[in-house]
Amino acid sequence: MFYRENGQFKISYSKDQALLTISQDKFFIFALVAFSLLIVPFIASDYWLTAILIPFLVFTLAALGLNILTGYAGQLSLGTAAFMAVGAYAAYNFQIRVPNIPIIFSFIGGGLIAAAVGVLFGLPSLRIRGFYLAVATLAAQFFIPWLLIKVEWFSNYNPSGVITTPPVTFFGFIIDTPVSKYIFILVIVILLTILAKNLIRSKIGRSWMAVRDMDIAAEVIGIPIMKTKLIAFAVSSFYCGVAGAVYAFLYLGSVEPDGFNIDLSFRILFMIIIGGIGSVMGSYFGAAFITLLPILLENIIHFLAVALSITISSAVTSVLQLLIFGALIIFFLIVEPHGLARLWSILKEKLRLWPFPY
Amino acid sequence: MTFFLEVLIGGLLSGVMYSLVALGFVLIYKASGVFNFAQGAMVFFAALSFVGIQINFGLSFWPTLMVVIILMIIVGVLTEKFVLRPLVNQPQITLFMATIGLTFFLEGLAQLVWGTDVHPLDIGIEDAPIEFILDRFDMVISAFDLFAAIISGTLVVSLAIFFQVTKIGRALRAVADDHQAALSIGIPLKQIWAIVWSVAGFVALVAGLMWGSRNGVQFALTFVALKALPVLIIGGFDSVLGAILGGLIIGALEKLAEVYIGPMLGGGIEGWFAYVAALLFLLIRPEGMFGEKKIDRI
Amino acid sequence: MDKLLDIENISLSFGGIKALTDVSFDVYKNEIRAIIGPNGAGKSSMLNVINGVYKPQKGQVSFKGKYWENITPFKVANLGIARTFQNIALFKGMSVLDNIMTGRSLKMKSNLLEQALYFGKNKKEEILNRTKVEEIIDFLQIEHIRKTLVGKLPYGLQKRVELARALAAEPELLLLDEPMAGMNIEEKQDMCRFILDVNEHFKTTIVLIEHDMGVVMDISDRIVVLDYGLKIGDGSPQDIRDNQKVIDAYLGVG
Amino acid sequence: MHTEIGKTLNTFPKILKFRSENNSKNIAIREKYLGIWQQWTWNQVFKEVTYLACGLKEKGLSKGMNIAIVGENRPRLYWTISAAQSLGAVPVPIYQDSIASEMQYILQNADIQIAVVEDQEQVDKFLEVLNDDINLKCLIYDDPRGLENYKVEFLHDYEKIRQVGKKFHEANTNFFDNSINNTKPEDVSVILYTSGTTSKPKGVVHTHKSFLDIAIQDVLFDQFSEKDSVLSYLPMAWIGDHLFAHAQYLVAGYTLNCPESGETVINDMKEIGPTYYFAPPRVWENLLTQVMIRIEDASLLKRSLFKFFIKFAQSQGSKFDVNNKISLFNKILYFLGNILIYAPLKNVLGMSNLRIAYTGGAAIGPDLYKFYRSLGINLKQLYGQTETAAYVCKQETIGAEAEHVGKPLPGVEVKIADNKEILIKTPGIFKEYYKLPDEYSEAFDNNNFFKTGDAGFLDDMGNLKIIDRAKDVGTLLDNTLFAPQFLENKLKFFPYIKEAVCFGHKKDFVSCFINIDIDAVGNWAEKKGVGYSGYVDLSSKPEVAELVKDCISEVNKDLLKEKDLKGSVIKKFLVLPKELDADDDELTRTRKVRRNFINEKYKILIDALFSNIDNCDFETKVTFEDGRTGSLKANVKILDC
Repeated sequence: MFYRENGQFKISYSKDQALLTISQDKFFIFALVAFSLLIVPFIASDYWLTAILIPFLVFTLAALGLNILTGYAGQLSLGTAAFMAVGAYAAYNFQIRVPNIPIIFSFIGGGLIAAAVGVLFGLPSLRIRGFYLAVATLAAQFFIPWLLIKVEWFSNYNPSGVITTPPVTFFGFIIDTPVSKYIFILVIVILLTILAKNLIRSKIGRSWMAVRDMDIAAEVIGIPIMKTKLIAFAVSSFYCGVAGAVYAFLYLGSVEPDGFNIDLSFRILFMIIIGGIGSVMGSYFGAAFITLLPILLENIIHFLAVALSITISSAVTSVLQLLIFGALIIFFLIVEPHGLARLWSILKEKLRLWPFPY
Repeated sequence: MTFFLEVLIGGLLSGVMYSLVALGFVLIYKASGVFNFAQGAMVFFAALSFVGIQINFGLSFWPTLMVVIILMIIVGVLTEKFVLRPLVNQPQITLFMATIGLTFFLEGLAQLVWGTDVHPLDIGIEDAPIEFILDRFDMVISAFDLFAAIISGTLVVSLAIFFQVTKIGRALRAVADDHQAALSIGIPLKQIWAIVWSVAGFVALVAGLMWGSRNGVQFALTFVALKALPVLIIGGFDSVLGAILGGLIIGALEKLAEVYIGPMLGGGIEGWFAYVAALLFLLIRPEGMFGEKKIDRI
Repeated sequence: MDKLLDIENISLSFGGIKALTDVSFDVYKNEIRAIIGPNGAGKSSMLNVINGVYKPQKGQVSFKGKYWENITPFKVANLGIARTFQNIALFKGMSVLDNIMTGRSLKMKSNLLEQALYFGKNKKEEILNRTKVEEIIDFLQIEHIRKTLVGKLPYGLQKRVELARALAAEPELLLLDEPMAGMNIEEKQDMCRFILDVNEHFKTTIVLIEHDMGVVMDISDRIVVLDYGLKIGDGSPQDIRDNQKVIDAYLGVG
Repeated sequence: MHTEIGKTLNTFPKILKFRSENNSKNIAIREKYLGIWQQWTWNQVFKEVTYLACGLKEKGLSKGMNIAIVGENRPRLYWTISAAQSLGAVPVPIYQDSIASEMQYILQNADIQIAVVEDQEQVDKFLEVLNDDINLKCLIYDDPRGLENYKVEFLHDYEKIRQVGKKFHEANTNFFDNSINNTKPEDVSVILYTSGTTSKPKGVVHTHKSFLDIAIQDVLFDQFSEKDSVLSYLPMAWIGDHLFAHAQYLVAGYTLNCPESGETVINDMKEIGPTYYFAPPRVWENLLTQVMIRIEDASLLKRSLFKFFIKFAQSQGSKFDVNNKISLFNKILYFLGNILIYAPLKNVLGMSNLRIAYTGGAAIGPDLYKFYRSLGINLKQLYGQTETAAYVCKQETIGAEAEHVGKPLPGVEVKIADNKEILIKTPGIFKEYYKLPDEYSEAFDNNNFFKTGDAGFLDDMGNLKIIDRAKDVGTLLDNTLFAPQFLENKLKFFPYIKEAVCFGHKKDFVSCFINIDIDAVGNWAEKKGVGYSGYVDLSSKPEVAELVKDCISEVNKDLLKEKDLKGSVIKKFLVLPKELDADDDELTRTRKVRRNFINEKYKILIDALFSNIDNCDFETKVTFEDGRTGSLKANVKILDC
């Protein structure tokens, strides 16, 4: 309905292959970015920033990572949280052991270490597929947190493996207020999103999808399956690693290995299922959904409790959450296997063709 | 030496219980090609329901058992109807994720109905060393472990026989080989699935009782299933025998490692050791112990 | 006439079942070579041996005079051999354009960082290869579906896209596994024209498997006939027509 | 428009040169090729034309010779026109879908020695029709695909010719400029073959002057400029395309856009979003039919929104009409409609940027016309024919109506003969019919006015109104005026009716043949749950007959309003089991009905219409897409309305 595509013709491939090809889309996205960078910091309360927006962004990053591996390269992973942990602890060690290293380098370092570990646990994928691989990634999920506790060097000799991150400074600015944290993370997320988009529209992205859709055919036309899979693990783990670092440094401030447990992995998996497997946009949707749902639920339950003047224990609330999450996952897989992102793109198509159905 | 044997036997015995859980996975995988991640949740669900009913309705052992069996059958049927059937012809990975959803659902449901507290479960055998073995060989073999092993063993064997001789069993194996073919020769796929899920539910119940009465019925039970996954890797997703032997191997290795390697690494290795062992195993035999090598037809 | 490909006494079996027994034949440069035979004659297996998906228990394959050792499909692709599949093996989740672009993978060399930044070398590469792909799209006349998901396309067009993907690799040898299976007459005619054009325009050597005898006789220079994994005939379409063994084999099939 | 055009710049090559010097950087032409819009500046175009011209000269093309051009709208073919004209040679564009015999006739008649064609298909057609009377020396193709192994010595790749030309040009740089300077206004600039409704094609010969004068007139009329852009998709051999894709194009200096292929025109139009669009009524009609079909499949909400706002827009009349007073409320409603329907609709049709749109070549259904104008598309009618370089009359933006075709252009005289035939004197008048002096002289009355063969009259505003072909205008036995085309156009506006042929001259009532539109009716049938196997079957369905009947009674209602036509209401009709087709000579290439031919071919059916029988067996021969012919048997119902 709002699309006016006449005259938007492409006279070069670089324009035709641009990230956003329709000027209305460009406008929308830029407006959105501008809004979240320039307006949100002023209107959002600290509660919103710290309890909703910041975790949303962090999880978006993690979901993006998992989506690259599972959504694009088709390799199911249940060890996301473990790779986040690696990122967090690696970044922490860079910060405390490398004298006045810029935070960004610590994050990147964290990402790279995570990538390395990711490749290590990705190695089985060279021999095994599907469920076997999924189980293999569980090994990471159980092994890594244990290692982080056992080897106290990682947590700078904290017996329970807890790390408390040093204050973050960026070119002299101390990033400690919710707003500054929010903006800092937002920028990171935007940049990494663009990089992800670029990878996906390049050779490697096509190779990932090729391996996902039909690996034999892919190999036959000259795509090295092993390499492609490992790169997927590396890139995915890098994103998860950075997410973990941000999670530790800018969201929680102090984390323990057991915080990166299998439940966290599952939550991130749910994000991409609900948001949309194989869609960058979907990572955002999923993260938003899973971050907001519990809050929503609590409010509803609280409301009910008040309304019916009964007391509902927090235990029940969390149990209800489990139940509803589970139901939602099944519901989405049945009704819209491609998640919210698909709904979004359908809506977009409808607007483009309006008033016609096709 | 006796100590080593003691550990080994202990391991093997608890291994049988791994086999029991793994068996649940294998049954469903063979029949419907689904990696039922919810098996653990079913164990938990069954055990919690069991104690829940006992406590809340004061029923004695056998009636409760009956009720819960029926309950598990219902769960199986409903799962087939509302989860598997709508997702038929979807990629396996989708079904797998659906079972993860199911996991959360069952865990949530069970705790919503029966509460979240830990309950002891007593099936009348106390976890004490068997005297005469202690006297004869001076080895500590838990009577409970032995009992559990026997129960599990008999169950496993009877199931194996059940699937070898009965009509359903044969149908099941046909289904496992080729869904389309099975359909074409008039095997009612849906019923088969429902049955298999029910049986898996029953297996889960037994496993639940065993583990529950050992560690108490609590949320941690769900992790028992996770423990069983390495068993599957070694045994292969589609081999009953594999599940059994795999369970024994994992059980034994785990106990041995716990005793001999654990101290070196500062303990707590049982959480991951099975997995790493399985991984290493995989690198040598990707198709598992009994899984046959697949040739990609193109 | 110089040999491009030489198949020497290939024997292949899966767990006791013999798929190919001591099969030998050669392929000349720039010819269209057909492999025919009843179902289960081992045609596809032969193709899978040629591009390294199956490893024969006995026998050797030499390409451009070089013998193959522990070959893999990837290596084969590197040697300049592309193929299509009997039951279409396109990447369902990708657009026609991207599918064909994957065919250019071996030609693209930029590293991960360059790709992540989509800048400099990578961008140049993307554009250069897009041009090549567009030429093939134009050649096979599929402009109008450029940006559609292959999953949404009718069967005939999917086959054409798969051919395009194979061509994108600029192969010296092109293996076509039943390119016309399940097509109606017009589609078959088109496909024939395309195959001939490819052979003529890109000077590509083509080895193809096909059921439709008529088609095979029309377009191929030489034909190999397999039956139960054995070679029972080899020669020009005319020879094959007159070959008693072949006639029997086909009558046997009915 | 530059003042020198028409004065010192008095031939098209000279104007092209002028463009290359004064608008060198502007985009002259675009073509969607290899997935993107390749574009050429005036400067580059001039170079291309230079090389091509020199190449053609090397191949023996010289002043006065004719060169055939066959193919879809491709830049290189347009360049061929300019190249030929620069050498003083005469481009002869030929319909790319003409059947072998037509093609052969033209090649002979215009004694073609050199031809530039698009691709293998055209080359094959040429090689097929060659005979001793055709002395083709050089055949050049644009697209080499599939032609590598042709062993024909006079066959050349465009690229080679271009190279040859390039060399030649670098050797003698002045040659081309000189030959451009040598072109004179009175030189022949083009020969366009009219697909005569009755006879074999006639070659209409135009000079630079005749075309240029007209082109200048209407560039001034509509203020076309460098800023405009058009999509060229109509046959190059059609006067309309030659005028707006060559004459006007050079005079105004706007940008020409060539679509990627036949299948993609709609989409390419959407991408380009032209500011100026020319289409014969049938194209507008097809567009509307498509719109209606697609909207029928839309959700109830959308459908009702669409219906409501379209109805509303039409009730409000045209926004271009100054003395059309619209209440504030309606203005707001229209604004809303624009957001919800009009603008999106135009976007989908590729008409968002449309500044001026024309229709011509045939009368347009009033409602059809009204539909587009009410969307805010400035659709106007024009009137003219090949012999008069297309334009005689053009509508002003203000006060345009379906019923008339506007006032004569400056410098054009229009008279109405006693038999209602329209007579014209115009600077754009053609030079001659190629090699047909007699026909030429017959085409003029004794005061040297051109006899258009159309019947019509000037209303009191001085607007020309067309009724019909003069010779077709007849009278019923009771002497009431009978204008078949007038009725047919009214019928054809219904999406369900593709073609209609009315009979009634010297009869006591009017009756007609109907051709249903397979898309529209098919879609309707599916909705109604009427099963059918194909065109023939569908045509014979009683439900369809009912549908058609309703349309006809609608038309009859309108007729009763017209004072001098109320006598000619349609009494009987039949639905033809066969689609009227140019390949069977029933229609012209521009889809005009060949009456005499039909009168003979369908005699039985016509007689049946005027007798009392209610059905009639009928057999005819049909030509299929691939040129094979077969025969078609059917029993046709005669129905009353």
